[in-house]
Amino acid sequence: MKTIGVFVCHCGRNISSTVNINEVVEEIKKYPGVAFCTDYTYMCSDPGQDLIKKSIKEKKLDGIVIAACSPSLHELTFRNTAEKAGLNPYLTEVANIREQCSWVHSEIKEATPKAISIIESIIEKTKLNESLSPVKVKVNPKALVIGGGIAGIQTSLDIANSGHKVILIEKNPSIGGHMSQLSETFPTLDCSQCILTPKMVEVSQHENINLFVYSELEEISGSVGNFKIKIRRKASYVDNSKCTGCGVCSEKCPVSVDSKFDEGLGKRKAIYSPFPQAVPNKPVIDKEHCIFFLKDGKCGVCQIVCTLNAIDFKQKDEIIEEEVGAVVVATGYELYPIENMLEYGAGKYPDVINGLQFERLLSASGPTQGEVLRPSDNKIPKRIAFISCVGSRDPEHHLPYCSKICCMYMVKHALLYKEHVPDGEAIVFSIDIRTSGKDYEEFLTRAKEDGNILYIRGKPARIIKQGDDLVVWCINTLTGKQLRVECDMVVLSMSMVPSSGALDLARKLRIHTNDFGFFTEAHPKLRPVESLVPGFYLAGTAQGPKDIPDTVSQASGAAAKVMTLFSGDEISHSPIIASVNEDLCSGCSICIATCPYDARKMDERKRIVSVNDILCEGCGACISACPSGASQQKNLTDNQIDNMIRVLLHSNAEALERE
Amino acid sequence: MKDKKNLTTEINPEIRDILVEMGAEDIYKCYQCGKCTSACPWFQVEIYDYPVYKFSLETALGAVASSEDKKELEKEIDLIYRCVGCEACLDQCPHGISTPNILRAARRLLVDFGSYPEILKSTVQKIHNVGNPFGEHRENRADWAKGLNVPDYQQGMEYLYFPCCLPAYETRNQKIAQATVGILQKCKVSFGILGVKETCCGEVIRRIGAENIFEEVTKSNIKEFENSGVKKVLVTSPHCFTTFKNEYPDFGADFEVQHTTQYFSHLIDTGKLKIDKSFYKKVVYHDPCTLGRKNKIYEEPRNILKNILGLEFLEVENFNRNLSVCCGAGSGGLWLEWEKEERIVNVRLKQLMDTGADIIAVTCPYCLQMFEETLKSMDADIKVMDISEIIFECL
Amino acid sequence: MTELFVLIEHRKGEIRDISFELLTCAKKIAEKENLNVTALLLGSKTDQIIDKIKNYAHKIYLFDDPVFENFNSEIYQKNLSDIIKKESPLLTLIGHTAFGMDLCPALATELNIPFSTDCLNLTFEDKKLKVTRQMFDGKLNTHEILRENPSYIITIRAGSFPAVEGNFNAEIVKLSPKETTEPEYRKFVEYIEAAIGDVDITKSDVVIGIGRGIREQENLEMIEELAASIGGVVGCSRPIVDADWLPKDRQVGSSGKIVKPKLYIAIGISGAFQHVMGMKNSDTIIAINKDPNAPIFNEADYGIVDDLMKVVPILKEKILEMK
Amino acid sequence: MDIIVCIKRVPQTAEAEVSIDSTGKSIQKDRLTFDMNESDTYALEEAVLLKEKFEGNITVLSLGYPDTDDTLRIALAKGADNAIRIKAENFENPDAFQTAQILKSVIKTINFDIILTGCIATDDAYSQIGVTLAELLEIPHAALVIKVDANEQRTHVHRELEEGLIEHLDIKLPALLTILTGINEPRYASLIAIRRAAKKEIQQLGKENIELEDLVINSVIEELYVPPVTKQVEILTGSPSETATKLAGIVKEKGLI
Repeated sequence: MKTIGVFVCHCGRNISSTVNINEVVEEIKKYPGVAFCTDYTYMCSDPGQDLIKKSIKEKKLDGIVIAACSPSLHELTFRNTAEKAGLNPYLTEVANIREQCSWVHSEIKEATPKAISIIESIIEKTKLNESLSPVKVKVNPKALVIGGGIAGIQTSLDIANSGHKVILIEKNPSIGGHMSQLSETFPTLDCSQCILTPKMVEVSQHENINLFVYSELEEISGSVGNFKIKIRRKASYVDNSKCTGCGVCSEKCPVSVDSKFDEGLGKRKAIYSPFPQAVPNKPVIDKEHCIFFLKDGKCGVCQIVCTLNAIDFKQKDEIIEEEVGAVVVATGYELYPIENMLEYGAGKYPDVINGLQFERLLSASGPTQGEVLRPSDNKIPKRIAFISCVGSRDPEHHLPYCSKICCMYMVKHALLYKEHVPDGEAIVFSIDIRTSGKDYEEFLTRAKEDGNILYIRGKPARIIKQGDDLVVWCINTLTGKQLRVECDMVVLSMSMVPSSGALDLARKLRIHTNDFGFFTEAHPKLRPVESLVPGFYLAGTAQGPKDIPDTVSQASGAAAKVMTLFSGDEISHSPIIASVNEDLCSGCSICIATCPYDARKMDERKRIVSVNDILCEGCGACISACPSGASQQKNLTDNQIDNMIRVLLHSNAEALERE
Repeated sequence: MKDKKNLTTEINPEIRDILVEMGAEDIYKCYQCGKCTSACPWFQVEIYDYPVYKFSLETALGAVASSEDKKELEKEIDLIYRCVGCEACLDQCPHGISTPNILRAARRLLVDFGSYPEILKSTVQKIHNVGNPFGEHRENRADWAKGLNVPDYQQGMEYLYFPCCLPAYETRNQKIAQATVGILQKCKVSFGILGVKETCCGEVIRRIGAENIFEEVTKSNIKEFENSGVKKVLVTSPHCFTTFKNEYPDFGADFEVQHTTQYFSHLIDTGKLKIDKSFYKKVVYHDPCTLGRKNKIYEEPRNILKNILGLEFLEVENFNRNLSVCCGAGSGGLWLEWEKEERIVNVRLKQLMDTGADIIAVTCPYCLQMFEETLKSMDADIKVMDISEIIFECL
Repeated sequence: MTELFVLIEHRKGEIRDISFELLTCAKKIAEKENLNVTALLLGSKTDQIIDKIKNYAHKIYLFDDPVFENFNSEIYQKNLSDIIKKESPLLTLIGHTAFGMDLCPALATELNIPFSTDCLNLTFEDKKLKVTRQMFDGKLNTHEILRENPSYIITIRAGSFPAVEGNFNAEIVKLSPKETTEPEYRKFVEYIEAAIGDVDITKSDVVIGIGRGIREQENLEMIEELAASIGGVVGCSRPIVDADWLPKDRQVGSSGKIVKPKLYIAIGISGAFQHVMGMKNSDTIIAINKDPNAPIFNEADYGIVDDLMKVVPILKEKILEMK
Repeated sequence: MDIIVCIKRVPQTAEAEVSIDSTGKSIQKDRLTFDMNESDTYALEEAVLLKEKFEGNITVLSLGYPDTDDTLRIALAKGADNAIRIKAENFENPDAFQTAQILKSVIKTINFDIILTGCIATDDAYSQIGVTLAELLEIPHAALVIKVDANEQRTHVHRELEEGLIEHLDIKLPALLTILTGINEPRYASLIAIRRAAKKEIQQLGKENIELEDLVINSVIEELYVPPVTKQVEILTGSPSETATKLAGIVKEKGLI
């Protein structure tokens, strides 16, 4: 029998406004096994922690319950406190009387008995807790970075520069991501390629970085510190060890298809390197369009023209197995499909384009060599309408969130357009303009004042093609006047969505995404670059819409987190994991199939199952699957749970009687 | 003493609260983007400014229809009653705000205080009193079916055919009801009509804002249906359709409702309705708001038309399906009338005529009535037909 | 012998038709109840009027004074109450006109005589006066019994008793008026004629409604001529207004004017319900339309299924002939 | 200028089918809507216009059953300041004359410069109460008024006579005018006014609150019946000349030429 102390936190008025603390303390004092009970305004504060430490020592407590907020917030704090007072941290439990009690009730007479019940049930749990010590795991100081956009590049470089090995995988033939498609970047208007390519080159040449382009993560197992991964390197049908990237193959290739890099505005060949500065600058064959593959061996021009014999039509996808200690997800974004906007012509009007397409039109390396020409007839558009919040901030039909970058890139677009076409007219339709970044508001002011860019407040409802013109139907919500703006071209600021495949990846990694497929961070404010699952880190727009500065900051942040992990030889792992009672185990092996972490193994000799303490995440799946009750979660045994439920039911019955 | 008008009278939480109670709760979602206004059919009436986007803000301020200036107030009430309830705004609104509902909240208060257009007042009264908006006699309600051997509905029949008011009384519209029963008889469908026991579905009463009378009419209709043992109702009017389907259940109705185009399309697909004759005409289909946008029935009418031999099917470019434009008859619009330059129906007719069609196919008696009436004062070589009539011609 | 009083109504020296109708009504009752008909004439320079009513009454009480030239209910009331009080006629009949409505309730109230207004018919049953009236917008008729009293006052609706000339040759009794000064609290100022040119289709007894069926704007002239021949005004349905052939204030219908003339002639109007709502309460409706299925025939009392271009000119001629 | 407006809540029968109830003396009301009597709405609007000009108070007064409160509230929303309902449930089917006597008993306790009533109630169609009331109160009156041009002491009024003729009178106040439809354009109630009106108290006067003289009844309804009317179109046939002649004959017969 333990000597248990209970500490009730007021959490300012968070708890005490709906829970009668005095009543709780008095009631708990009477509870069997409780040797001591007291309360304090902020238990997590230093004086609060001192109170706990002092009481443990003075009252010789061998189990404590802190009735406070959710354990996800301060369990660690209090376990450390207990440890400092010489109590095994796993004999410390938190009873959540805030999120699950005071916040959800408005009546004291309801919240108070509920708080008491919660505490009593946790006391019961504590009574049967054992002293545990953390599992120590060795860390493999090598990182996997998924995605070779600016986020992945930055993370890889930061980790690599700290002396650790990095595997960077990118599904496209080149790294660089969307940033490589941009012409200039806001608010400084410096050339995107110019600032990006040095970093791309650095990646390709870094001795600590192992770059796999045209590759995807096939499989992953293990846990923080020790992951096993399989990478699928897609067949490019080009032997990179022979190819010099001379480009003759692409030149001679007879097949021309829409270039994804040019967002469909330009063409590329079936054997292609996406853009001149591509890293690595080796072409790949697009099997979908290559005549050789489509027509059973006919064509093969590339093979003929390649003097280095680098074309290898027999190449197969390659699976590469690696081991890493940490994973950074930097899979980036895509634009919401224009086809979803029925009212704006649903992608049927060639002169209604999205922001990335306009970037390509502005870019010197783009399909028009930097001349702004409208796609339908290559005329110079004399008036362009830029429409903001297309798909964004539209919870009813599209996406509820703000895509964050559109306001700013519209400023940039309008300015650059005016620079390219000085007599052109740029009209921006927006509702709110969000310039919450350094120098952003100044940039907007400059655009409006010096750029003569017209801002109209209102969200257009229709774009109608009338002859050569596109007519934007809108209302100026400031004047109330109806507008039918005839333009030559319309640029839609389509919202940012996670890149396709992010959800599949999330499933593979077993990490969470929000409703829209953006990866979920461990804490929205305090742990923005970690996922909820240890060992996985997030960088860039895979986590949510953000601009380049924010992306780079987050990428470096993720790298720093990885480096922190790698800074010691081993890490500790929670001991709250499954164990097997060897006497009860019948060796049915159901748990082996159930375990999502591969943490269970059959001991062929004993014909019973054992748990790999390092791999076990303590999810509990095996425990509910076990037919004989042999599997138990440490410090959360069936007995404990049973007792907790009994207490809750019993005291609730009492509470009912009291009313 | 008369209250001095000052800035704070612009904000009247009390009015806002009562409007919210009456169904304007959407107002708080509005971020004043104005998309509703340019989606509104009135936007296409070029000389007329219709400030849809202002309604939610003014409702939130409690400033809607609260001017104490007689002329100003008349203007505002005019605005409130211009809304045809087509929900084009709702269809586009990023936050799913139903401006028709906001306006209906105001309408409900105004109706309680008799402060709405006289013509609508009399329309409501007539429906209440004689069961139809025209003040026609109840006993003449089934006159359209004279000589057509249409039985009264009896328990055990599969369908109740419910033509509603325009097809029951209005000479041109009666042809829809007659064509419909012709098709049903040809397909040997078991059906009957309520005849003189039939009463307006009440849709327009509710849209006008006379909620109490709507409830009264609805409850009495439901009772009538229950007493007759009706399980499945076939309707000609999308307005009956939406009311029976989406609103009557709130009052305890328990019957299934189908629009004739749904049923005819099904009969065609299952081979039970064979369209023998050809129809060598160019036909453009007008999506009625209430069938299309409100109930997402876009394909069935098209399916029927595309199954008619020789018929050249046309769409109104840019303005079909959910982007269709109202005929102007909804929410009381059939009874109200605006200056000739300020009519939605003219805009829509022009779009339909610009397709070069010989025939405008409709599936709503309101649309038919609006188009027919307006075409009278146009020199246009185009005809309006309900899809039922087209089918019937081809049998 | 007990008397039946009839108040003669005249305006600008002209006797009004209602007076003959009242006298005809009085004669009917007089014959049945064996009473005398006495016309009450308050006026000035009344010879012409006397001539016209002489045959309708047994007796004429004449109050001759310039003050009676124009109707002033106050002075009328003072003099009438005096004579009614004195003679206590079984019944005093007054027209249910702007004149009678202004006078009767006050007069009867002053005398504490039971009265009824806007009656279509009246009979005596067991000495009780029973009147026929209309209620609820003319939808229902009512029989009402008046409180039993030696004397009653009733106003009669115009048109209820088509005038039938009698052969009484009335005795004229000149009475001296009791009151001849116009009271300071109610003074007659003037008559105002409605401005000419302003056609108010709601005020006319005859409205000719035209629709799209007249085809050409030029045909409007023919319709105007017909209207002139019959003393009516031209109204129309919406398409005519839309075509700018007639101004908006001529539009008959739910969104235009609601008219209830004695005669409505719908020419070339098919009868959309919007239009019908504006005219269906007219006393007599005539429709001319070449489409026998036009809904307007459902509303009409008389119909001609023919080309209006053929019928209208002849109709105009025939009406002018009959006038 | 203090104004009293007498109003009546009546069934809206103009466009309705009206049927007689089982007593034979009244109508079935369940399918009818009720509203302020049409000409009363014009009287009320005229009062509000006068108030806008001269300031003062408008009291609306009605003899009616409890649902009349709804109608009085509409009057408050449209500009009246006070509303009084005389409880009809305290009286046994008063006729027009009794109604005038009851109104008089209440009005004599109120200060007023002018009383406005509608010129006719669309239900019983007597056109009696206004003029009777004026006589009982011994004040001047004018019936069928289509224009009011008042100053503090007197008012010029136009009465509408037949055939477009107008009678111009000059009347001393206090006076009673019965108002004709069309004299003005009755206003809509604004939502602010509606909210304000919703909070106002409607004074309820029962028999016990009124100093009444003996009520004299003038008439009782013996029965209601549906007037015999038949409407069946008679299609005139023949050549245009024949049909036109027949038609002209009918017009003549109806006394229209």
